[in-house]
Amino acid sequence: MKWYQVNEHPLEPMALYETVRHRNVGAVVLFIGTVREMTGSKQTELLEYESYVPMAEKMLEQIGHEVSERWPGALTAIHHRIGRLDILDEAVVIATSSSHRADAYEANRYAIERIKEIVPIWKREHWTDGTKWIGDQKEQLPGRPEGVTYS
Amino acid sequence: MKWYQVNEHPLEPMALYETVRHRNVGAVVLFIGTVREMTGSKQTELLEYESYVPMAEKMLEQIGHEVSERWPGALTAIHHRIGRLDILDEAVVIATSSSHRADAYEANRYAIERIKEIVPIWKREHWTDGTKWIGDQKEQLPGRPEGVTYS
Amino acid sequence: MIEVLCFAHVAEELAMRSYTVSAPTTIASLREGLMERGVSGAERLMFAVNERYETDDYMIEDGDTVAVIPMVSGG
Amino acid sequence: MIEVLCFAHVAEELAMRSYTVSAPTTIASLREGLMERGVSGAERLMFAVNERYETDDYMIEDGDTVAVIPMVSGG
Repeated sequence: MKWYQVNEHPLEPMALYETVRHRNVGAVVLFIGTVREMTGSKQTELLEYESYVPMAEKMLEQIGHEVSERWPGALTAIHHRIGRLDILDEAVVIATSSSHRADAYEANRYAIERIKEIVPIWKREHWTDGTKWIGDQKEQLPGRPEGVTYS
Repeated sequence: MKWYQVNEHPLEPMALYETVRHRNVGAVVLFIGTVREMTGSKQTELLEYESYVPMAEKMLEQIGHEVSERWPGALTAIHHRIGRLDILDEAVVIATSSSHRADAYEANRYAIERIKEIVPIWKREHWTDGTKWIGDQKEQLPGRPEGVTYS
Repeated sequence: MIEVLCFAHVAEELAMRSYTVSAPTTIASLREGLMERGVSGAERLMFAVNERYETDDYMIEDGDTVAVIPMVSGG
Repeated sequence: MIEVLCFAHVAEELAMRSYTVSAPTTIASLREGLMERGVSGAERLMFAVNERYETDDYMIEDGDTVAVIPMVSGG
């Protein structure tokens, strides 16, 4: 099982769970992002995810390193699905483990926020009244996304 | 699948995950508490959980109600295992779901904290150098645990 | 009669899973009994009557089920 | 030659998944090219060279692979 993976296959949350378990883990947190139908009054029909896969997997691995620097001993595995996803399908699974629960929760939440900052994956919403690439117009500043440094 | 359950059977995280999913869920958080071997320099050989089961299941259900009052629309399912548990066994699984991730994370963490306050389940540590019921001597005040009110 | 259920270290120290007392009584009175029997931390124990937490002045009636609740440690 | 990869709305607006430019060049120069072709939000696009984020003054050499990175939206 790869720890960091981006591809078109259905996700397996329990496989990621098994990846981050070991004898001194007391807490595992799994985050599973699923495709939901309604956002306010807008109805989603399907989502389309596209990625620059080799770089995306590197960035996921970087997030894993950031986690283990911030929460020593914490482990992180992340799989993101791409392609066409229907309502209820799983788009991302993040598994974090630690000896104590506070770290597992915080590490997990950190990972999903970082995915939304630095991992080259793009989502196109297909609503009943049109389609749109999300995040394509505003907010981004040119340069490196915050916190990305190289050794 | 019961939403709130305390018994001796091995836990099934994915069954709880399925319980809290529906078409308008965008985020599911699972917490899985497992038996770890080392706590500092103390080595655990096994854990023994005991419960006042009917009341414990009622208290888990109350936690579910508290969650849905605090995070409207959030769903919670909780199973706690009791009896003799070995290293790596799962003691508790909490599944929370919401349309957005912040609520699913916060609801999940709230639930585990409340379990440790109000649910009549007791853990006995079997270390290599002795046994002890955890939480048996200090901190507790007589009366109702904080936040327990009846309508 | 009132049935009193015991758990964890209380059951262990008393070497009993339950005992019965005559109705009516109060939680305060049950607590005193446990102190007299030398149950450790008896002054801090919680009690549930019919699966609800109740406080020391609660009057327990015939047929009620009482549980002595040491500090919980699930999760 | 330098290969430039395009994704999401950039690929859609250009109707191309990739294009090539002559080496050497800079990210600033690629950005200008995208602005000229009318790519929306070109002034805010990020760029990666050989799968690392780099800034506008970065000098791109022969054989490098560049990716134009619109604001990400995974998760």
